[in-house]
Amino acid sequence: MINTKVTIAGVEWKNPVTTASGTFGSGMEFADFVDLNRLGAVTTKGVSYEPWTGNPVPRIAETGSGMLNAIGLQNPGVEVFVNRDLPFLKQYDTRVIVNVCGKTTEDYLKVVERLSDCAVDMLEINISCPNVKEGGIAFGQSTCSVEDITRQVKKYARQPVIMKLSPNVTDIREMAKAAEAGGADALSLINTLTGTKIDIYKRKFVLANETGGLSGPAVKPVALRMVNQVARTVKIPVIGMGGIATGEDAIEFLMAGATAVAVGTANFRNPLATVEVIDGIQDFLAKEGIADIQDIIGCINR
Amino acid sequence: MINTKVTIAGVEWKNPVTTASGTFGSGMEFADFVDLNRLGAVTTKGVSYEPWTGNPVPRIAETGSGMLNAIGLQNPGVEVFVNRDLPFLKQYDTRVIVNVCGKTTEDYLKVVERLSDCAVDMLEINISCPNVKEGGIAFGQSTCSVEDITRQVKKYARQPVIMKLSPNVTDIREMAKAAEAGGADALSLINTLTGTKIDIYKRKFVLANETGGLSGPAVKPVALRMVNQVARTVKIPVIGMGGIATGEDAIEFLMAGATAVAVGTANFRNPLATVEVIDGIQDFLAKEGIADIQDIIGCINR
Amino acid sequence: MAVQKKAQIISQVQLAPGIFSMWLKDLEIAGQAKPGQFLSLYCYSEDRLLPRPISICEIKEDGTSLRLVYRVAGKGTEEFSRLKEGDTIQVMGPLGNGFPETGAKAILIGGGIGIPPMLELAKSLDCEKSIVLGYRDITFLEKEFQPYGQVYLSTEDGSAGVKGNVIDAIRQNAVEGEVIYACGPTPMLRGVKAYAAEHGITAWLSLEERMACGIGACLACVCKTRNKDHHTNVNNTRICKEGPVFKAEEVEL
Amino acid sequence: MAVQKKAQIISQVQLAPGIFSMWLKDLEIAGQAKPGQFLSLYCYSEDRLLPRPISICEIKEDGTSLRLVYRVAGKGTEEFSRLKEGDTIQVMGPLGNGFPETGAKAILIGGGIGIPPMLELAKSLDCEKSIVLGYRDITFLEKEFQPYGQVYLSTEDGSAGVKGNVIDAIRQNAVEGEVIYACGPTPMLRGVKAYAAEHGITAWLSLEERMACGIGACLACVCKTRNKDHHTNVNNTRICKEGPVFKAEEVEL
Ligand SMILES: Cc1cc2nc3c(=O)[nH]c(=O)nc-3n(C[C@H](O)[C@H](O)[C@H](O)COP(=O)(O)OP(=O)(O)OC[C@H]3O[C@@H](n4cnc5c(N)ncnc54)[C@H](O)[C@@H]3O)c2cc1C
Ligand SMILES: Cc1cc2nc3c(=O)[nH]c(=O)nc-3n(C[C@H](O)[C@H](O)[C@H](O)COP(=O)(O)OP(=O)(O)OC[C@H]3O[C@@H](n4cnc5c(N)ncnc54)[C@H](O)[C@@H]3O)c2cc1C
Ligand SMILES: Cc1cc2nc3c(=O)[nH]c(=O)nc-3n(C[C@H](O)[C@H](O)[C@H](O)COP(=O)(O)O)c2cc1C
Ligand SMILES: Cc1cc2nc3c(=O)[nH]c(=O)nc-3n(C[C@H](O)[C@H](O)[C@H](O)COP(=O)(O)O)c2cc1C
Ligand code: FES
Ligand code: FES
Repeated sequence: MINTKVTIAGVEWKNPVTTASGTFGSGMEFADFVDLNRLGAVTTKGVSYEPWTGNPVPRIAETGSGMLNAIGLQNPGVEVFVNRDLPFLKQYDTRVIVNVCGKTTEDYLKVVERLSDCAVDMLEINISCPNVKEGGIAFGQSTCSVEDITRQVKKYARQPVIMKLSPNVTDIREMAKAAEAGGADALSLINTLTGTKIDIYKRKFVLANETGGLSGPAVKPVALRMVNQVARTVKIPVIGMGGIATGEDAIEFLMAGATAVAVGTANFRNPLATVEVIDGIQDFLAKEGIADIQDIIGCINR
Repeated sequence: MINTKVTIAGVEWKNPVTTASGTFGSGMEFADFVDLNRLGAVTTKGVSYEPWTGNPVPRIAETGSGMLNAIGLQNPGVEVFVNRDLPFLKQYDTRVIVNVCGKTTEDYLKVVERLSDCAVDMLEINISCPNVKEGGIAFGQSTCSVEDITRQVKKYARQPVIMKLSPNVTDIREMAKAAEAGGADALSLINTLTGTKIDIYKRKFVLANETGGLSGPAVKPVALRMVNQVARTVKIPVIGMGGIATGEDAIEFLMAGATAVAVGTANFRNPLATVEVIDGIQDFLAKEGIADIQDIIGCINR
Repeated sequence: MAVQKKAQIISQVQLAPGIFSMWLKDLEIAGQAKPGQFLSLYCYSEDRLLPRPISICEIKEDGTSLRLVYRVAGKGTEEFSRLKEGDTIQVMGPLGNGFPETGAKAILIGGGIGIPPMLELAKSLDCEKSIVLGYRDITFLEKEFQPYGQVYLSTEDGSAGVKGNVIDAIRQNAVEGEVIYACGPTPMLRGVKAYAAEHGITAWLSLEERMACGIGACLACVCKTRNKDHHTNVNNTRICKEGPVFKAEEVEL
Repeated sequence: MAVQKKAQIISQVQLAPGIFSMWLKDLEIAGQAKPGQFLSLYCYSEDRLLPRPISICEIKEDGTSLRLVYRVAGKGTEEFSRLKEGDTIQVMGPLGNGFPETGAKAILIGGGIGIPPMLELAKSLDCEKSIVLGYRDITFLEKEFQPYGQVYLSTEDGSAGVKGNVIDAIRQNAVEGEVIYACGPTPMLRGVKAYAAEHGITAWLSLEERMACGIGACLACVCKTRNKDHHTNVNNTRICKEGPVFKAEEVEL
């Protein structure tokens, strides 16, 4: 029996695979394709206190081995989430991670507080969304604000807190250290890299928001580098993501030092991507004769 | 007659297309495939004062729609460059831009000084190489050092100075402003994004240097975003690069605000990429009935 | 329930310059598909990540196969156009809601590459109907509509039917109906919406937007709505899930 | 002079599990190619940017076509293996220096997927020669060498020829020669270099390294050299340009 269990901030996952926030809704739509019981955890779309309308369309554009999105965190608000999406998710034997967003610190805290007595296993705090005018990435690009928001969230949170970092920084290790100093229980990275695309015939940006966040295989080398840098820097566990589409991709992130991984954009090309990643990890471990996934986590750094 | 001439820091190019440093050598090898007379300018591989051995192999790895390189600025040194490569380039009717690298400020200055009475049209100062231990990117990630090295180089330079910026920063506009403040005549961006890749069967980094610089279509959205941000911020002209492989790609950068563009990684997939980009720009202008390339430069910002 | 799978190509032909007709063999999808629904088609080239939504143009009566008619608009559709009989293509579907049956006397309006989905609708609607098809210049598929109702054409250059757009064709031919079904470019849909409002009749419009998931999970493909929709709890509903067909008065165009 | 162009595939067959033989029709390249040179092969899939270097295995006497024998090692070679007669492939070549003619009694040594380039060399070298081919287990191409000299085999599992490596085969068969030509994995080349030094004979080794440009412009593919090379002015020479064939004593392995 190969062990694929991992424990992150005291929460045990049956395997190290979750969904990247915003690419899997709250799991409902993908449940037609994927047995959610197979996933280590489901990470939800960003949830804010009030419902958010998001950005105007077009919200996405395809790029070479990647995509840009500027959804702008549209979501029905935490009440709908708690009353509709959470009961749905609780039908399944998987960990539930709620991705939290806000425009102000208070916004974040209100969501965290509302979720405090809910059956949520972990919170992921999105301080790295490049697609909203207020909040989002603004919190994630300076060490002071990263440390401060982490500390505040930790005061209110009953569940372990994962701080989600932005790759749009000079030195991601500094942000990781700031989050750790603020009391984060874990880190997740990377969110999207800010990019753009122009329609040369219309002479306008393809996205209504002008810029969007780049994700998919295109960003994988950058994501893997940052995950490795951060895993070497902090003591808290890291959830790695950015372009993971196969079991081999996931293994790269685990070897780089991630304790778990998330599958995002790949869900759009292949709705079974999450389970194929899980199977792929299993196959790799079996083929290489590795009995415990712990043996490969961070092995590149040893 | 469609005008494709552009003027950068007083230097007129017959068209806005040059080669990205390090992807075209000093033009010699590509001259078998490309008529160098057709290029707006040839930008050379980085030239240092002493010969540099570069990094151990493997130096490159392929990634989804991109590649990582960690050549480490191997080059024969400025003397060989001046005595062999420069005379070669001067046979052609194209502008010559020498990309300059160094480990210390003095290194840069020595190269700049050596080139001061040579038939070189412009200097491109590489303060953004992610693949060398000393110098390189270290100069390009803080506004103080960007401004300082620019100012020093400008003291010694007889030719217009292009400062080449790194995308591995939180806010590229700050770096651009610092270079402008230091007296730069033009800016070029982006250099490569730091990334990595792991061989999961060998459990090691694919590159001997562990990390490398990501280039190619994968980075185009990020490059285009940064070029647009910088073009909106500074008054000096911008040379845009990052993933350009076709005339359409080049037009995107011009519309975003670049006065000229460079073709890099695309040369590896298609040695004729530079001339195809030039032809593609011409075709686009003709098809759209645009008489002067100036009409589209920065049109997205108006 | 939508499925994702490889489907076999039974045939592919070019109908007009850049317009292709492809029949796919698939019991599971064809067996449950309805007019107005669409499929997501996936590219072979690995650098093209996102599915291409293409409407169902016809469903074989025995539910064994279905037809797609599409225009080569970029690299993805160009790739599809090179596939041949016997090749396979990764598809997901059927997706979206499809057109509702109302029983009322209907005007079916298709514009450009919005024409294909109206064919299965024309076949399956069990009511009196007029069919209005608008083209820029070169026409396609119009003959296949003839068994199902009176067909009126418009072309921008006047080379066939009324010179002008579909609304011009409706007015000039005094086409009448109690309900409208329409698919086509947004400016056309705006015209249809205005026309329907003017005549106090219901119009069902099939909308388009860039999609990433195609199944309602990513919120890429929303359109502005008059009312808050039950799922999103804001005035931005998912075209791939709650649509692509909406009552004209419910959506902002 | 090297050219880049689309070449037509005359035939493609599988020689052994995962080992393919492909004949390409191309006058311009075949007409000037030499044994030990290689081609850059480009992928159709646009997400795979870099060319795959593959050695020339045979050149048709009339200079109209050439043969490549390659192993499926990843996605690029997998893509090539699916191409069929009549398909085209983008190629550049001939690249590199190739093996020099010396006239001396030669030992040709090929290991694994380093065996193919030795075939054209065996055909074209006008001298006495012995041929030593090393495999892990399954052999391929060995029969085609027989017209050109005595062929000795080694396999790691002992299933054919000498159990062991090529050096074991040379020693056990007392193979003799005045010059060695070798291509194969680096550990084998190290062994060959040591063997040649031991016997005081010259060895020409064909090296491998990751390539981006294939024509000497990017400095991706260097190997350490004893002397500074004229082009780079440091002890790091370009395998794609000054190589892939080097005198053993000139390079560090
Ligand atoms: C519900 C729906 C039904 C459709 N039905 C048909 C049909 O039956 N026949 C037909 O020819 N076309 C149809 N379209 C449009 C079709 O999806 C696009 O023409 C196609 O996606 C273009 O892909 P490409 O790779 O060729 O173009 P590219 O421009 O290279 O595509 C780049 C990206 O933009 C997206 N995109 C480009 N144009 C559109 C568009 N108009 N709508 C949505 N996404 C787009 C692509 O899906 C892809 O993700 C439909 C669109 C929708 C939303
Ligand atoms: C001069 C030279 C001659 C060669 N001749 C032959 C030959 O005749 N037959 C044969 O089967 N193989 C040969 N090889 C090795 C062949 O180039 C690789 O097996 C091939 O590039 C793998 O591509 P892939 O896409 O299948 O693998 P992937 O691992 O997916 O390739 C990823 C990247 O790594 C590069 N790469 C992977 N392995 C190698 C390698 N061993 N050497 C250089 N680059 C590599 C690829 O070119 C590509 O850029 C030769 C290599 C060199 C340098
Ligand atoms: C359509 C889309 C929506 C996203 N929404 C969110 C979000 O709500 N909150 C968040 O933290 N990250 C969001 N992300 C970022 C992803 O969770 C992930 O960090 C990023 O896409 C990189 O992973 P990938 O390359 O596997 O997609 C979104 C990404 C995409 C593509
Ligand atoms: C193999 C390679 C070598 C490079 N060497 C240099 C260099 O010497 N100096 C420099 O300023 N940039 C160097 N670069 C960066 C490119 O000039 C360019 O900024 C970058 O690759 C982005 O453009 P592209 O995507 O078109 O390649 C190199 C890039 C590659 C791929
Ligand atoms: S495309 Fe994802 S919600 Fe419609
Ligand atoms: S591959 Fe570019 S120098 Fe050899």
